[in-house]
Amino acid sequence: MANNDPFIPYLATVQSVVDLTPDVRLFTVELNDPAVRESFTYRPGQFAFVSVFGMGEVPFGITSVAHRDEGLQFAVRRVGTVTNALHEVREGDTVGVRGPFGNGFPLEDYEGKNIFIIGGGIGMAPLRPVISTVLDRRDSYGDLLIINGARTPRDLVFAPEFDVWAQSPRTKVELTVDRGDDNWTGRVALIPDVVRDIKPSPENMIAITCGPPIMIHFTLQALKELGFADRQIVTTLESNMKCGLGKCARCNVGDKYVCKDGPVFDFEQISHLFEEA
Amino acid sequence: MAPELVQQIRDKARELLTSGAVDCVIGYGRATDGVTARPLFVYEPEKVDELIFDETCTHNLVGYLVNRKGKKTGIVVKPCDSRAINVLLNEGQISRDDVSIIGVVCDGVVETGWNRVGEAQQARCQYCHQHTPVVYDFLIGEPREESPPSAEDYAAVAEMEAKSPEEREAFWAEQFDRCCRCYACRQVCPACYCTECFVDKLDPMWVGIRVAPEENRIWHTIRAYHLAGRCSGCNECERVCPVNIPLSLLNRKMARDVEDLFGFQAGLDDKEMQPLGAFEKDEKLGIGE
Amino acid sequence: MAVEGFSPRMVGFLCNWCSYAGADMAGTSRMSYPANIRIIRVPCSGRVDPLLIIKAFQQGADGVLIAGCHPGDCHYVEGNYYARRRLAIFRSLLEFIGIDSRRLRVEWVSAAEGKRFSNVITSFTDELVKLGPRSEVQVGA
Amino acid sequence: MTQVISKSDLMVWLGRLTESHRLIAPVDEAGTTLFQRVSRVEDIALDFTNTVLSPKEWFFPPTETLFSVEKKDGGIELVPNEGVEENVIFGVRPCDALGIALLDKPFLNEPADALYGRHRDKTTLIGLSCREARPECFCTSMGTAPDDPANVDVLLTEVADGYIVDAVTDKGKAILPQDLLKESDVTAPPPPSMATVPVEGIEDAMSQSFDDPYWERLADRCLHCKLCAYVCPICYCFDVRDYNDKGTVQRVRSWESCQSSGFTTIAGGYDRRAGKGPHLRQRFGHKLLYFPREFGSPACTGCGRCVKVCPVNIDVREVIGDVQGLGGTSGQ
Repeated sequence: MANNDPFIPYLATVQSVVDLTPDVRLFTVELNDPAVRESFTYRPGQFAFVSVFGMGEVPFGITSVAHRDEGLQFAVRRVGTVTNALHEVREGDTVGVRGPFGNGFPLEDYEGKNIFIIGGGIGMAPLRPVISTVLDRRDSYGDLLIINGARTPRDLVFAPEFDVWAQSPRTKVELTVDRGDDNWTGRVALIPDVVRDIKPSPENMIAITCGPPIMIHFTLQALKELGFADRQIVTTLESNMKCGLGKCARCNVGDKYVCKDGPVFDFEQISHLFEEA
Repeated sequence: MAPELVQQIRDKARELLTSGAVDCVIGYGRATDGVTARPLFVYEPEKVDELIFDETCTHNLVGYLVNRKGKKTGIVVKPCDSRAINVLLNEGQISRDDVSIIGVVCDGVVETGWNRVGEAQQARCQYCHQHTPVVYDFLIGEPREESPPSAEDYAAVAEMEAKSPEEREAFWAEQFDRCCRCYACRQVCPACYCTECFVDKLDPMWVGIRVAPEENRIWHTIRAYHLAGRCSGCNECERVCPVNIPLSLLNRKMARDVEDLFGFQAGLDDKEMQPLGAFEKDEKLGIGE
Repeated sequence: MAVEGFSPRMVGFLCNWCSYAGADMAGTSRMSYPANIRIIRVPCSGRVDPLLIIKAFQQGADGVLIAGCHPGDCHYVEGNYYARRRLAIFRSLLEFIGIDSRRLRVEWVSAAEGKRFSNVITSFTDELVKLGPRSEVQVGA
Repeated sequence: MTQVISKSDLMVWLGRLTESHRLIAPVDEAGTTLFQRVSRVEDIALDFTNTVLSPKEWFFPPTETLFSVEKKDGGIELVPNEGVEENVIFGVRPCDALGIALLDKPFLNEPADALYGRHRDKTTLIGLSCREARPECFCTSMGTAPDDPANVDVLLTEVADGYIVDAVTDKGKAILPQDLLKESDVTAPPPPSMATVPVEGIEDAMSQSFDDPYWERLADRCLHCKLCAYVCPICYCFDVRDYNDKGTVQRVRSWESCQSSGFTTIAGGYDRRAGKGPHLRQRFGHKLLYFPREFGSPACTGCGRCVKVCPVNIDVREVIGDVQGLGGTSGQ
């Protein structure tokens, strides 16, 4: 990193800001230093801190995939001090980026398996690179089943991409909302109930889930009812963190650090600590 | 304290627990140094004999009641602590029905520290005019005749006021410089129960993250102000301060002003509106006049 | 300690209904008053949390003015009565920690009192000039 | 033969160090002893058992700027905090020296914390053996001793009319005042003894007691203040925020504690560790289980500061004993 100081972010320029939902925006940024840009590689499931100087920095799962060369993307929901400030950022503004951090999804290990993506709300953001990777290497993976839930139809974060996903072979996309609207003809149900309704076979399948803690809690129960083993269920944990380096100790869960041992864990690793995770 | 009075505390605690009137009695037990007291939560009647009471029982246990909202709780209080109960009742933080108060007539507590029992009574006990709890269900000991308030009660405040503004500013700058913002003063205070303290707010960040005298001064000034008319004088904040900031001076200053201007003392009853939550239309306070 | 050419930095919290209108009146009537005040409009003098005052001093203000409706005229009936008590206590606390209480001024200014507003600013400025800049005590080496 | 320095010559040496370095030493202030910058050697408190705050604040200050954001050529530039001075810290007790060595583990673990590393490189530690043990001391149970030279650059041990000077490292040798040292056959007095704490096997005991109701009961009286963490020579949790002051922007790190409310709260308000019991358990879990698993030894030096300052007597020695006796109610 710059000056060998892992606390000093790379400067980056915002290339585009796109509204995804009423409170989620997709930011595409480019690192200013060409050498850094070249060396900045990342895997699906890794995260980075984004700084709005003067307001602070917060970690986000990286929403883009490196191999598509579409720029470094973050889907950010307006929810706190820094994300509010980030929503004020415009094309051409300078932000800071520190990362990439974390382990990411072991996608090579999933090759040949069926992939079951279960995302709630902004929890889809770190799952999108998994979907992108499976779609781009479609022959390497089995069936792809996606359940995406949100509060309302307008809160489905990657709505414009649903058709692209669904057109891919052996792929199914199931959408659900907590509250429909006049145009909504799809499911109005909680994610765990949709899981129970669809009843995917755990045979040769990896379930990857991300969303609000309460959703993960009940989705985990539903998956276990269907016979999924702990190591077949993978999640990416959200945590308060300040450094990403395993030093500030905020994300310490048991003897693990979400920032460097995670954020991706299977439930065999954290089942005992889950109530605390 | 006489052993039979300590026994009365234990008997009352046993009775409350056995009858099911409460599921926990909060009192004092012996600390690991073997000589001072520490807060003790007793859940089983067999354990009431661990309860003690002596001149090292400085802790104000009333703050724990806020954590036990809705749970039936017995509590041992000294007179100063009992005033904090009235403050919490007045502010709707606890319900009188939930607490069984074992009030102890108090002759004062001494300066203590880890493994250290001082000879001298704490300063606050030397100007105390309340040796019998102001609210209780059971009284341990005989009520006392109280001495009248004296001009000496606020001598330390008057001494500080006699200094020049520059001396005062220099004095406090030095005190606040030592503050490491551990917030032990806040955590120990029964009246500091906000779910989010102003000092922890991020947007806007009223008190900067930087531990520096002028930021620390905002913390201490507003802390004292928020306690004006609410501080019951238990002085636990000063006791727990690791760097000996004389917080009692600030709290006493507020207490005296509130008494002088509005004739009010915190926690004497649970009904009277606190002075900063009330007004009189025609009062003269030297503001905007 | 008068300092040559010293122009004090002032923050004014003005109640929306009376004093802000009073300041407006002073402006539209072309009354002159010193321009070194930053005005912050608040719904009521009762809104002025002492935190705002100490924060203003910490951020470098030499003086803080709070102006609201005259007692009895509050738009919210009683906001300024509460303010009066709070500010009495807080001013005394400021004095106690060594911030000269003359640096905190409270005035009741109605919407019709443009002249009074300009007088208040002028006299407060004069007083602050006399008091000189606020210098923070430096601690340690 | 050993080298000794007389008491008056020690003052001469320290006086020289105030000129060549920034000298940090124990100073009495308002009834407390704190490590502070010293410009006059007369201010140094020689007769102290230990300071209220540990010397960690000179490596990992309560607040410190990580970098400043400066405007440059129409853009911005991030300027790291290079303002780290050459320090000598005098009067470091062996327990605190161990604390610094343990602090190195998380901070210098790759990727290393650059600022901490600079403080560490530029600081020389003059240790002082303990003549007496306080009632709360238990360093001998935590892998050090009142006369342990292991983690300092120079160790001084008080004898009748001076100090035995033991240069432990090259860094220490470099600051020795050769002209003031004398050869002597004096021997060091035996170190004070202290009670032992049963730390053997504490990791397993902690692991097995994770779900024990003990923690909830212990937390009943905990105030969740940050005192224990702030006085601890090892507790290193920190917070990072941006600080705007009069037009300048800095990213600042400050001390934080796992006991603080909201420590683990995520955006939206969910707190995975909301209860009092799990909250307090994290402190002991980190010290006695997670840190040892990660770095090989407990995050405790036996300095006893937390025992001394805790307003409600949560005593780590008692906790260790209790946990050893719980017998395990759950596996991990």
